[in-house]
Amino acid sequence: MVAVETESGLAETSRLTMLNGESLFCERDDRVLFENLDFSLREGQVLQIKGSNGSGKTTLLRILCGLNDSYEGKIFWYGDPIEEKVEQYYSSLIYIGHRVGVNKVLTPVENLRWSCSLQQQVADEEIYAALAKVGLRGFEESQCFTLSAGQQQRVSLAKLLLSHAKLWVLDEPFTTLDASGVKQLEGWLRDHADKGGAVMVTTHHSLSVTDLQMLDLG
Amino acid sequence: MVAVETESGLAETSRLTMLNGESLFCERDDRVLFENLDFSLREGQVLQIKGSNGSGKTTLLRILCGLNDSYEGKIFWYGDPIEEKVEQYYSSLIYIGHRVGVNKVLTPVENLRWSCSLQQQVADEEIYAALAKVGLRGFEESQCFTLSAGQQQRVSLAKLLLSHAKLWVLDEPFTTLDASGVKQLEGWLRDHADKGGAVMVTTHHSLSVTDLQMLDLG
Amino acid sequence: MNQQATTGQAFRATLKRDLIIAYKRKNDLVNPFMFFLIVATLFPIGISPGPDRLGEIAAGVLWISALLASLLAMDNLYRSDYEDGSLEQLLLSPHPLYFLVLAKNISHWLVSGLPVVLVSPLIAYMLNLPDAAYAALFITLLLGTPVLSLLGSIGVALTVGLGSRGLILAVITLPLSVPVLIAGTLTVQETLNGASLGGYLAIMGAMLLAALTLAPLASSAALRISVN
Amino acid sequence: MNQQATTGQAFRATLKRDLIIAYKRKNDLVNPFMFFLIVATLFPIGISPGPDRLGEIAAGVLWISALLASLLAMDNLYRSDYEDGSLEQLLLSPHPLYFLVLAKNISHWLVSGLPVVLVSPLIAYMLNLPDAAYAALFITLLLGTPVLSLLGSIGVALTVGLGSRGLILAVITLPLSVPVLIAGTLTVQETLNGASLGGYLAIMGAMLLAALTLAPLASSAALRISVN
Amino acid sequence: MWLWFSKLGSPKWFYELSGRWLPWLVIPMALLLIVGIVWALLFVPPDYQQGNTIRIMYIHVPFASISLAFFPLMAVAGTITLVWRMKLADMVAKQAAPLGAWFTALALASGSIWGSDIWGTWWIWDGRLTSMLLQFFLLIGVISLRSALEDTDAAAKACAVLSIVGCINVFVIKFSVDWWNTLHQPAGDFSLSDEAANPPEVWVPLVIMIVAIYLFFAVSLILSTRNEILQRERRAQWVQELVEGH
Amino acid sequence: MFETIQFSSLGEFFEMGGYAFNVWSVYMLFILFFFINLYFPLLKKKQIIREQKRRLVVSKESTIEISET
Ligand code: HEM
Ligand SMILES: Nc1ncnc2c1ncn2[C@@H]1O[C@H](COP(=O)(O)OP(=O)(O)OP(=O)(O)O)[C@@H](O)[C@H]1O
Ligand SMILES: Nc1ncnc2c1ncn2[C@@H]1O[C@H](COP(=O)(O)OP(=O)(O)OP(=O)(O)O)[C@@H](O)[C@H]1O
Ligand SMILES: [Mg+2]
Ligand SMILES: [Mg+2]
Repeated sequence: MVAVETESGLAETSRLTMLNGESLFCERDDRVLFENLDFSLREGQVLQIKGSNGSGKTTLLRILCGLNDSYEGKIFWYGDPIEEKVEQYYSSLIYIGHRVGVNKVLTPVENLRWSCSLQQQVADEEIYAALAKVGLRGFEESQCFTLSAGQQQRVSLAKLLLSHAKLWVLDEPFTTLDASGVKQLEGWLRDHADKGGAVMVTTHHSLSVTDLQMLDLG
Repeated sequence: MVAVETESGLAETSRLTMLNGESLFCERDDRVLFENLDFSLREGQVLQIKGSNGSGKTTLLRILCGLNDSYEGKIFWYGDPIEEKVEQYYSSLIYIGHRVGVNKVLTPVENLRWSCSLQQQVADEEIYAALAKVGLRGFEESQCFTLSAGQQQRVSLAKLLLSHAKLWVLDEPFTTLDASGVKQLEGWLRDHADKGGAVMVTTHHSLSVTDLQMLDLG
Repeated sequence: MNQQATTGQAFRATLKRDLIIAYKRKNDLVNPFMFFLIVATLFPIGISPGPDRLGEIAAGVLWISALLASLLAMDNLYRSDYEDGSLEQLLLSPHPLYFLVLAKNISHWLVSGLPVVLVSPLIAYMLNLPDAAYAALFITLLLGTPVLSLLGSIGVALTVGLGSRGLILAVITLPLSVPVLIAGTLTVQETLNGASLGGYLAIMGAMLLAALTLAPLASSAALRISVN
Repeated sequence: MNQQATTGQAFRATLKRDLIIAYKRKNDLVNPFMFFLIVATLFPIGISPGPDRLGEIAAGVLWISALLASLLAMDNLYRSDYEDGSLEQLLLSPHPLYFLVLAKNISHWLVSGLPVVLVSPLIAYMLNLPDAAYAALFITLLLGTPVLSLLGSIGVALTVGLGSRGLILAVITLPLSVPVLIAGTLTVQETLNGASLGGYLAIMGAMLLAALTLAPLASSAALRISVN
Repeated sequence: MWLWFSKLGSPKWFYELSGRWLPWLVIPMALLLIVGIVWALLFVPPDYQQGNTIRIMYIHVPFASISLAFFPLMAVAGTITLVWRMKLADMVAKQAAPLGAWFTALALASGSIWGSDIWGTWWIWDGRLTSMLLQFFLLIGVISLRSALEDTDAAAKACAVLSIVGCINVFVIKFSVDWWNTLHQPAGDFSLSDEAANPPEVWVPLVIMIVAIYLFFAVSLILSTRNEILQRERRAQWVQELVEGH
Repeated sequence: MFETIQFSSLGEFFEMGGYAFNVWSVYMLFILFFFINLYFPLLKKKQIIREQKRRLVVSKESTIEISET
């Protein structure tokens, strides 16, 4: 049920393993979603999680982020169990889920100002620049409920550009994006990995990045 | 800004025009989303609405379904203004939007039983058969909040198989589906059109159907 | 099979669906009268009067508690339907919205209003309500709570798209409900003073009839606006 | 720039964000005390006592109204954050959740509790509260409403994932709030009977301190459970 | 008829017409107000029971009676909004709600200041007073609904529905509350036609004040509606020309 | 009908037979409300026009920019 393939010809052993899971097991309502699942994610890698609807992709990501604790098995952050490194782990992590974390009443700028401030200090100019990059120039001061589904998604993606987090965990980030948005985001994933970050992403797209690993949940 | 291309070599004039809009105009917050938009949809056609994020695809679909009345222009159902044919129009229409209309507490069967009953009588066996077709066999009696995002989407898509509505209006129906789901849905669209129905769909996918028309909102 | 559904069938299907949802949530069934019970209990605690005093204010306390319970229960009349998109499906039905909204209102009252009415004698006893007032209280609540539900439905329909509904709903609905409160408490009081129930009940019946015919229309219009 | 934010900064950012949201919604500011006003009005209407009688129950009525206003206002403390996913972001912050939750509670009380306290003397007048009780009422409300908010926060955190929150929240929170209600009304009553405020206020102050230190911990734990 | 209707519905037409009307409202308003106030304060004889507090009546009664006109006004405007989708009607309705709240507040304030002497308390739970207070709450409800709904169009229609429902209800409230408890001056007690009880030197200035304050109501409603027009029609050609002309 | 002035002196007029506070506060409230209600709409009109002018200038500038490029 579980298959791990690597597409990059040569694994660069000089890079550290950032996150790895050992013999993960999860069941919901008597249905085993995955068992004996091992994976490891090195710096510079993109791990794409595949699987049909209901195979447990979202569940896996939420487990890794500590948002779901109904699992068995072990997860390590640079070799240490994550429970022991929570603070450090959370300062290096960005998670964008199905619900993107954009308050409808606030403007994109206000949203980013807050959600970034939970991790690091960000100047307003940086926020404006990031919004321009995700194609929201002119919408900086509109309240988010006036934005379309894709535009709201873009607000949350701007966080990727602002943050210095090393690990991105993205749950179907491409869904509402148009063609140009998809291309842009793919570029960011590639750049982030090339700069030594790591990405876990669920998507049905096929990604073009340097060091791609697949994890298939069936 | 608006371009209408038809991909089918020869327009079959024997088929009636089902829905057409004339000089539609819509603005939101001082931004004109579309103006002077004309389109027509014949029986047997699939009309794919394209456009970047925020270009007004969702808005257009909601206008056509009468869920949004902040527009100017005229919409005709088989040649008559829709205001005069509301009842007939609504008995021939299925709309599946961003929010798919699946109650989280009910089971898929109960959901479909209700939402179909608003238009027509449906027997339980048909519902079970439809759910099996969309890949939810075994989930018929699970409450919908235990289903994954894609599975919930599939519940709403089962309605397409159950209904005898002639016009399907679908807003990004592919987003949360996996590869096999995408293929299946595409097949249903094709079949529906071939049987004389019509489809309006927003998606960034490229569809393979017999008579495809494009409407580009820019 | 597979022929058009009649409006009656759509009405029944909607009624049934809402009852099933309430049954599955369980809480929807239990909470309104738990809330009613708790609020009614707060008064003796907060006011701590002697038993006679308590009996004098009992009818008012019961009615106010019922009003608040009805108000709080309103919140989930259209909310989840709005959030998951079912409301759009309801609006796109070929049947007159009036009947579908009425079905939702009826099922809502059955689930949240009726239990409150049924449990009211118990609380009336706890609050020392004079014996002569029991019948009047029960009947006025039976006639009055549906009116409260129907009025509340308008308020919810108007505010269903808003982020922070609870309070604005209250601010809109409570003043609208005051006539029902007055009619209810006054009827109880006047029966205690020896008047016959008949005339007062006629007024409450008229209120109920008017609400039944007009309120769902307003709710339907409001729902269309909110979904827009 | 671009260095790690301190916990203090995250605290301030969260406080500011919630205040901005309240300010933008406007209604969040006005509605709690409008609700308070309206509910307080319902009592004289429902109970229709003479002026003296009214004065006797006034303190209780004010406290119960404040309790209900606080309860209804609670609803939007974590709700919209849960629905749009901001809550997950909050939980994924490297800072102690205690402080972030505290920030949210403080901003919520500033917006919904404080206005109620400030407007209470006006309503106290309309309800014929005896002159001697004004100070006690005001101070007990000032100390008591934050406790109500902090307790309510636990209830909301526990129920934020549920479909029909309003009522279950009430059923959980109201019993928890009873001690505050008792302390508050008793203080007012005893001052009327000539007792000095000091001792009672010490009790209420202790309640506030305990709530400030413990309630956000419980809320944090509850939030983690709800998001799961 | 239809032509006239659609013309009246045009904000531009209303803006221009009201611009021309305004002086003809403002001048009589000012004259009547001065005459009325001077008369009320200086010439009206003190009441044999209430003494000089009777002078409060010349403010209280006009404000109280105009307050009652707001809900019917908003309901009519709301109906026009819903049925004919006339923007102008909604602009009037939008401005009427806060103005109504102010008028109601002033009626309440003047009444309770009057009552502080007559009844010995600032507030009693009497039918008239309570129904006025509830009308005030309803107006606040309309205002907060308007501000809660962000979309102008949706807000217009939602407030229209609420105003219509509220209008019916204001009558029901008034009826039920009067039935419930009445201490306030009944309408009959101060009948304007009853000359024996109320000599002309008492009611003539009252009529003058009522007319003056009605004019004042019209003027301030027109002024704020004109602002609303400018704001909502800001992208129309004529507004831009008007702005550049300033 | 037009009787004489009811007060013999200015002081008496201000005293209002002991009801100075009641009568004058009501009239003051009225006058205050009256002027506020005329003044604010006029002020607002000025604001709107100023704001509009600014917008017009900005939009003109931006159209010029576009036509230049
Ligand atoms: C807060 C307190 C009060 C409120 C809210 C209030 C409200 C009202 C209302 C709604 C009206 C009806 C106007 C109309 O029908 O055209 C009215 C009229 C009147 N009020 Fe008051 N009132 C208050 C206090 C008083 C007091 C203390 C007095 C004097 C004793 C008073 C004397 C009158 C009189 C004489 C009228 C005219 C009656 C008529 O001709 O219909 N009011 N008031
Ligand atoms: N309630 C609203 N008020 C004001 N403007 C709105 C509102 N809803 C949407 N808009 C605006 O309308 C435009 C079109 O939105 P719409 O949802 O139709 O886009 P879309 O083409 O479906 O985009 P997407 O691909 O992201 O779903 C957006 O620019 C948005 O800013
Ligand atoms: N709250 C829950 N209770 C019980 N079972 C659940 C719950 N949430 C999800 N599940 C089950 O867990 C399984 C995996 O769900 P998950 O959301 O992880 O799927 P997914 O791989 O992300 O699918 P999709 O591609 O549709 O998003 C599903 O079969 C679902 O039925
Ligand atoms: Mg998923
Ligand atoms: Mg869209």
